[in-house]
Amino acid sequence: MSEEKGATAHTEAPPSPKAPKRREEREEVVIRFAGDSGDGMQLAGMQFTNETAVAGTDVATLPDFPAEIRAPAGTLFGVSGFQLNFSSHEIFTPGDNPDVLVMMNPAALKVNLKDLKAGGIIIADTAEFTEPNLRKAGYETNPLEDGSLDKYQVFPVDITTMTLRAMEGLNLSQKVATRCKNFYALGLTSWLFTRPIEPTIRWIQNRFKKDPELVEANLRALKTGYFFGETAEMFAVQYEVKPARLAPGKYRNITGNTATALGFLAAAERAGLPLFLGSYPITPASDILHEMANYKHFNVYTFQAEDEIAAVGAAVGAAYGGCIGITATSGPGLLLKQETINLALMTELPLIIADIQRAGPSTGMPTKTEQADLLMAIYGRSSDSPVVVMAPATPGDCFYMAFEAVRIALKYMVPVIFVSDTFLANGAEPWKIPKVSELPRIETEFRTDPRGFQPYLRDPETLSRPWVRPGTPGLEHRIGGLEKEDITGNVSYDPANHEKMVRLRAEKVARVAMDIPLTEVRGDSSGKLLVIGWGGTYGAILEAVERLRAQGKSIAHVHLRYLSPLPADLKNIIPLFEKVLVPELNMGQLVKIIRAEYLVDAKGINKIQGQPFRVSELMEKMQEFLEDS
Amino acid sequence: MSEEKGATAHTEAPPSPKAPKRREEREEVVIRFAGDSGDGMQLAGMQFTNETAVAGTDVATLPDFPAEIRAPAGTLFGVSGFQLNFSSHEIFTPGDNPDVLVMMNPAALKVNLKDLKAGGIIIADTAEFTEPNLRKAGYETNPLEDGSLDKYQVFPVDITTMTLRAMEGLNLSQKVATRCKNFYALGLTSWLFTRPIEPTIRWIQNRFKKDPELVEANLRALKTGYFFGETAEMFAVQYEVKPARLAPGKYRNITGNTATALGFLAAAERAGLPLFLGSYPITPASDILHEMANYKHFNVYTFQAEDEIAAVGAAVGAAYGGCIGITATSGPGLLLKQETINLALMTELPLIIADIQRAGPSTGMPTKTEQADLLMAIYGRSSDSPVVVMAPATPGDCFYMAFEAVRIALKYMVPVIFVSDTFLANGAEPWKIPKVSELPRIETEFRTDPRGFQPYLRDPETLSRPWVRPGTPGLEHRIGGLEKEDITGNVSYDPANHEKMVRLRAEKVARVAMDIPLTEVRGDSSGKLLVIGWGGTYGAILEAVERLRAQGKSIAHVHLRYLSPLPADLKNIIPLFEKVLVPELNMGQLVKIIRAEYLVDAKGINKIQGQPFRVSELMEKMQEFLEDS
Amino acid sequence: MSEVTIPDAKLTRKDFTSDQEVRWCPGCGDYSILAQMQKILPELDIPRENLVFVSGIGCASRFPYYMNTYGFHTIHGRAPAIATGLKVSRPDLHVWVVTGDGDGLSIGGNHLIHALRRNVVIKILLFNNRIYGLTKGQYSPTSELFKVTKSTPYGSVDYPINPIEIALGAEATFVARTIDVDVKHQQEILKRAHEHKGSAFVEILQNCNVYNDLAWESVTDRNTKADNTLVLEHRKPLIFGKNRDKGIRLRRDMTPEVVTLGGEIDQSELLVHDETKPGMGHILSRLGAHFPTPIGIFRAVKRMTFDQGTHVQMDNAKKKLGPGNLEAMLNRGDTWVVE
Amino acid sequence: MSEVTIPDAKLTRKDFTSDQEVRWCPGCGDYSILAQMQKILPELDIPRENLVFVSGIGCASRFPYYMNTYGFHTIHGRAPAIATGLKVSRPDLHVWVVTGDGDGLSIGGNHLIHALRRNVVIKILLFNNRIYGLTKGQYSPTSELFKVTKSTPYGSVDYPINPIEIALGAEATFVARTIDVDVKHQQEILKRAHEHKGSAFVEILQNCNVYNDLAWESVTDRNTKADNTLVLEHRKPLIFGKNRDKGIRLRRDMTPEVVTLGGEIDQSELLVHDETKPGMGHILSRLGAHFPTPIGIFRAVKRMTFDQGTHVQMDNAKKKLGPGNLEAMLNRGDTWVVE
Ligand SMILES: Cc1ncc(C[n+]2csc(CCOP(=O)(O)OP(=O)(O)O)c2C)c(N)n1
Ligand SMILES: Cc1ncc(C[n+]2csc(CCOP(=O)(O)OP(=O)(O)O)c2C)c(N)n1
Ligand code: SF4
Ligand code: SF4
Ligand SMILES: [Mg+2]
Ligand SMILES: [Mg+2]
Repeated sequence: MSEEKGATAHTEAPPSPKAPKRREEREEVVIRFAGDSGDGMQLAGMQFTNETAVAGTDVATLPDFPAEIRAPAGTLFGVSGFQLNFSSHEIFTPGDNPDVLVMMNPAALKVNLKDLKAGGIIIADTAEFTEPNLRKAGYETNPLEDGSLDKYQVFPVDITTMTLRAMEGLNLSQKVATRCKNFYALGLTSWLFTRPIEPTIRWIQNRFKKDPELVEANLRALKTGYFFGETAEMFAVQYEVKPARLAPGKYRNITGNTATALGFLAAAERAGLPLFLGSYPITPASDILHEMANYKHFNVYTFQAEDEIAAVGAAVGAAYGGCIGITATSGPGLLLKQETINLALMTELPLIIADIQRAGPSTGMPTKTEQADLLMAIYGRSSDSPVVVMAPATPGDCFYMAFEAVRIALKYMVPVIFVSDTFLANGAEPWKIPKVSELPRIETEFRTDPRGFQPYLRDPETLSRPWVRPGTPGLEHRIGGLEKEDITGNVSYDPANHEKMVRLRAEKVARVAMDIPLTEVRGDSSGKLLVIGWGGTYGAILEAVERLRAQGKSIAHVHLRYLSPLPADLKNIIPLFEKVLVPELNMGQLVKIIRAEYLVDAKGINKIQGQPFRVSELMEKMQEFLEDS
Repeated sequence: MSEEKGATAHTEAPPSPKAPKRREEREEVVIRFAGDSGDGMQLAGMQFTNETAVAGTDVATLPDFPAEIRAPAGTLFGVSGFQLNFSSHEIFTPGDNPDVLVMMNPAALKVNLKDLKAGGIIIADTAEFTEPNLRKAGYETNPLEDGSLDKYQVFPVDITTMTLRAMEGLNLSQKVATRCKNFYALGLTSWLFTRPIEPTIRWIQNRFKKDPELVEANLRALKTGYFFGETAEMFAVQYEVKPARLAPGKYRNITGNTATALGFLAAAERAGLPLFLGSYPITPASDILHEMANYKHFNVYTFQAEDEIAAVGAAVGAAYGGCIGITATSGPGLLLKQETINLALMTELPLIIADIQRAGPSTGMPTKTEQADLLMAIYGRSSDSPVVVMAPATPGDCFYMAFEAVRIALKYMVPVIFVSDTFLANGAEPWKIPKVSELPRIETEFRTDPRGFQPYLRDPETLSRPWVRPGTPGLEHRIGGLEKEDITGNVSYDPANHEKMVRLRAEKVARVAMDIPLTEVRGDSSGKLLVIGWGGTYGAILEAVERLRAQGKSIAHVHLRYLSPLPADLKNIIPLFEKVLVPELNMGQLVKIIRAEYLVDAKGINKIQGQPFRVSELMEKMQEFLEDS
Repeated sequence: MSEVTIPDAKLTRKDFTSDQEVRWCPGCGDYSILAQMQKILPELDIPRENLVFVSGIGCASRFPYYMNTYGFHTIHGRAPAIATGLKVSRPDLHVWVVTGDGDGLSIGGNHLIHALRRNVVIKILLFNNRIYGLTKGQYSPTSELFKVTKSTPYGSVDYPINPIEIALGAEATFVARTIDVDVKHQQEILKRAHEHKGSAFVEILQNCNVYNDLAWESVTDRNTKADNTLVLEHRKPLIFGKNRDKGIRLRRDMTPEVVTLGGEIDQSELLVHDETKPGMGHILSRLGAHFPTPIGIFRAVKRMTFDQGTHVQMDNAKKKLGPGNLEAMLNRGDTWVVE
Repeated sequence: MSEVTIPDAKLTRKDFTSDQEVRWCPGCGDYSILAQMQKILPELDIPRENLVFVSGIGCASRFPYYMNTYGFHTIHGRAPAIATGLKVSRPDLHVWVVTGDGDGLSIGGNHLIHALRRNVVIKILLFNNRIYGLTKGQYSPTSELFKVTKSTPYGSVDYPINPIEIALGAEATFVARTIDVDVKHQQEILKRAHEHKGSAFVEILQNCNVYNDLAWESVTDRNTKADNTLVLEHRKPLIFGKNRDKGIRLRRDMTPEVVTLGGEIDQSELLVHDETKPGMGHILSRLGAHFPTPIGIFRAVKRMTFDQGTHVQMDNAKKKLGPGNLEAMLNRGDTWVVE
């Protein structure tokens, strides 16, 4: 989050509030915050995530908000939610069903109640459970009072009024004062789960540093909520989740988009080259632009172009000039860029395209997740135009795959499409911060020697052509989108040359398969069922497979991070299993490729709801499939 | 050709010139005209095609010209060629190797000689075999004189001088007078093969009707050439190709692009709806726009938009208004249209997109043929976005498939991509003109009844939603690219609804498979090798397969005209053969789909040279494959 | 396609309100624009079904959902192209385009220009809030120089586009500006846009209270408004100010200046606005920082429309060639018969 | 990135001629433009390797292949965007964009406008032949109304774009027009474009002898040229005509008129051209049918460039924050240690 800039201090140990109440230990808790889109639930969720991460638990998040900026208050479609799962063991998903709902109004309750675990906790802002709000949410009677929630633990708290009361003496409008209630809710929830509020305090101080009144207001709200938990009789138990035994190291919390931006930055630094990001805002990719716009003191150019075509065009122009040229977008933007990607492919310039997938087609459901751009990334250009396609598996992995995308683009002088998704982009997890010195160097050399220079004379190993910065004396030459003669790069309509060049471009991409890690099989190395996934479904698939393995099922998991070319060893792995299953958040895209490539009767598990897989639904489908034999 | 407009008279019997020379009958002749891009070789070829078609032979053509408009005279890259194959039996391809070369300069000879059959005829314009021209073409000595052509029958004719001489008395600049030499060459060639020149005479009279001087000039050139053949001693033999026994009926000559335009027109007429073509010029699709711009007296709107996106956008706007909305483009334009195609898909409006493929990627080789947009047409849009994809097999078939594209788009309220290619677009064949009354009616109904109206309430059979023209009282409603609620069409982010709608859109396309003809297997209905082709390779594959069958090989041919969805019966046909081979002018696209769909180890024959398959090379590969078992 | 007869009962504002919940932020300037549109439409005596609102993507572009007319919420930047296809083929419809400063001038700038220069009879309303609302606050092509936004934390470094300038540069036949909260003025301009026989371009200064609050404060604040707004009136001198004592005069070197009326200077020296005069719009659109913001109609001229041109050609072709005969068309050119 | 030192030996025209055969039609106006460019470059004292020609697609866009400099023949309409990325990140290069009326004003209109309003230091040459050459003769956005072409057999029905108007509408800082065959004038304008510190837009009237021959005859024909061309000169009165006896005067109502000098009217009454005056370009660009065609520089003003803005920000950030420290950036925000 760009908003976090500046706060670099290392966090002290979490505070230990006086604890007169009973403490109960929990291994794993799933909380969902929800309210109006203007209620600041995303922020509350992110701050809680930060608190618990700093407290050392593992954590995974699922922000889920509407496309409307601030939909009219109290409506069902305007509900914005943020779910997070934190645990004292390693976790991989934001959890299927929440243990706790923090609900700012009736609409939020209406939308979210169905997911709450039996016996779960509901914290609700009673001030919002008014007649009109209940009606808007479709309640005939007040669920907090009509007994319909009896099977849950309900904590009705007048959050709004108490927040406003805490503001007394400050010179704030009622509107602004009311806006602080998300911090009240956060404070209360932090207390209930013994999370340290110091990170949030620091965040507030930094975020509003230009307006001390707002710092004070938000701090008061936060602390009032926190102490309300401490003092109110309502809460007899305080829950604790112990730190997880993560691998030793220094950690921070990171979202996929931030990790992506940092991955690109790190690659540029390790390559010693300036970076140029051309982008046009689009949900959920915009945050990459926002983040990188803060990297000006690195040699990072960010350019908000007039559209997606200009954005990628500028990136190609910069790549031609010797920068690392990057563009970031989502599906409806990627298709506009395909012609320019083909230009980069033809002129064999390095180019990195980040596609943060969202639910479609067309405008679709812009704030929801989906994995349905894979075939477009691989095949969606005119003519035979192979590029490298890769996909990160977790928010933190976005860093490494972004880095890798740059490495490959530069080494092979080729466009690389990095396919992330909304779930990864906005989701967060604790991330072990790598040491810069441990990151590989990316070796690139610009051609400067005029002797024997030919624009399309290739490196025998990578098949890449030389990268020449304009400005280099003696190497003046012309490139373009017309077919090029092998070696000289002159325009050529020679039939045989065209075939040769099409095959060379394909071969160059194919060779990348030799330059990527071996495929990791989690589970038995052979057996009944192989589950092949890709992208942001990693955690859910992993967990489903692990649980089934724990039940003694013969099942294994391969998660592809390289989709084009596919890893060379995959062809050896697949035959070792009787069946292959490919879960995807789409109608079945990777499964088509697997079938075509390996002639195996792979089947899909497909969900197209703008929502990630739940572990339980995956397990169910996998089990069905295992039994079906 | 739009240039032919107006000439509607039926042709009389071919003239029979006095024939003091020996006449030899040939069954099949392949002629290639070639010269500078300014020499009018395309026109000469087209006119010859017309003459021989009118004379009743079968004919197939292969125009092959550079991207340069009028490349500097005498250069190798500026050579423009036109090959045609005419025969007294049914033929399917423009022929592998020419029997006759009509060469307007040394560069043309240099480029084309390698293809000439042993003992073939060369007619060459000696006036152009000058020192500088020879040098430009890379000849050290004059091939017409140095004996290097001894194994051919060479007819050196001073075409330029004789053309100029024929112009005497006319008030023409030397430049304009020289330009008539293509008609001289045509006249001479027409004589040599006893083709009637009346169609060309009529064409000249009509084309230049505003300039009687030019009519006279071109007629003189044509006739002078013709009579030179008759009188010159050089030519001892005149060849004759008898009419072919084509199916009875009335015929005309037609190129794929003209047939496409007429197919769209016919569909609009049979649907009783206005037609709106939004297009942006691009080779080789522009001729569809040119042709349809002449259809104003039908209810045909043509709109040359500012770019491809606006072109398809306007077509979607027109479709929304109740027109048949069409756009025509080539690969680099199709990718720009994909976002708008997805809008049509989401709003479930009928839309027809013609993609006339050319060799790529990027600007590639814009005037050359290729079949490499198939995967882009099927998969090149963001998210899961199935549309109907179909491809004509011959120039004349373009008419029927264009008609069919409209029928399906209207019936299913779906975008249909019609994938043609340069070879089909510019190639010509005799075409049996259908009777309008024999063309099916396309039934469409606009919804007008407000009772029970819901914008997304579907026809139970086709799953199409109602088509409502704005202006219809009581049916006011809103559509758009955001996900729509089933039935009501309201904006919906409901997860289950999204899945339902994605599946409904897919199912709608899938149902088209039930509404298309059964797949025709040419050859044995089961056996060793099934060859599956698609698009403009039809003729070459057919001929190769037929010839191998004649040699007793167990081989059959299926040519797919529907690519998405695939014909339902294909799954029953494929298992009846031991092996499957898929020849394509690309790196292997349909073959991927066949493999994924039917899990058969289909292999490809792939050529990526901007040129159609030769029958011989297909036979060779097929044979290898047959033996390989 | 003939005009549908006008229904008997007069329509009211409510007839133009759809059943969809409005999803803009509370306080957004878009609400007022929606209200004005719903208010003037009943006065225009157009059957509701003959109205179509076409929009792109952005907060502004949600507009069609809330109108109980035909509506098409399309894709980002392309509404003018889609509206062109609709209007050209359906002259009986009244087609309005709703767009934003990002939708219409960033990604969609080219379509806007081309629709205007063609003079397609569509009415384009550009809601200018000088920000990208829907994508949560990036700068737009109309944002002022050095604007700090999410995507420009150090401030933007590109000069903004002046929408009026661009429309004039495309030689649009109707170019106007109004303000979201200036209810009366807006209604008048919308009506004039409707009446204009050709493309109409209307920039509506609109407040985005969430991401760019008070962007137009100088012309909307009660206290400063009169001094900062110049209301253009055809054939009237350019006078403004709370006391209507200020005016705009053209110096001898053609540059404009603000003068105070009374004393030595009287009205007759002032520049007189003329919607039809070629140079006028340009002078007004470029007044610059030390001048009031002009609102009203910068330019309104008559010219053949693209729609007319298209239909006249089609009609002439039909007259000349007769209605299309498919049989004849299929048989065009040289034909021969195989028995 | 520092300027490369200037080589010792003076370059000549031949040094700028590449080894590629020129592939335009014999007689095409593009040849002359190529020649003028190759002629002026040696005079500019720029090392050849620091020159880059970026083009789109079209006949005009073949230009880079023939220049012995760096060259990038890109895709249709997108050259300004690609050039922007190159120039912003490589201030040491001199970047020229070559485009056509279709490439630059049809598909690429938006990129053109945005590059100009940003004032990126690229020099855009638009070869205006009022036709699509490469695709064999369709009308273009600059083709005159009712133009009969392959795609408009009944004549076009859309008003042409005036490239100068559009560039001025985008508030380009340098806007000029010249003619393919007016060798001297063209050289002068190209040099001025080079010298201008900001975006330069130059429309070059170019003859396509194959598809639109003589489109500019009135200003190129020896006999009519002088009477039909108005050569703009900074701070000089607008005089033209074979006998230099005609001038342009502004009427009281701000509309221009042609007057004949001598007799009652003398030079002092004429409009004096001023490249820097805001309204000037607009009046000249819109003179219309009964006036001569102005050539020369319509507007040349100074303004911060996008490139400057970008680099100053980056430098300031480096000064303020120090050069980027990746380790620190990775460790930004709250962190904790797992032992
Ligand atoms: C092809 C594409 N690119 C980007 C987007 C993301 N997007 C949606 S609206 C918008 C800009 C909105 O700004 P504006 O037009 O000013 O409308 P406002 O929200 O301010 O009313 C953008 C960039 C998109 N939907 N589609
Ligand atoms: C995306 C795309 N659309 C269309 C084309 C086809 N095309 C190539 S050049 C051109 C127009 C050329 O006109 P202009 O820019 O005026 O250049 P000229 O040839 O006249 O110099 C067109 C439409 C293309 N190459 N790419
Ligand atoms: S974000 Fe701004 S423009 Fe969009 S609805 Fe909210 S206030 Fe209106
Ligand atoms: S077609 Fe026209 S513009 Fe193109 S090269 Fe030929 S003469 Fe020049
Ligand atoms: Mg906006
Ligand atoms: Mg042109």
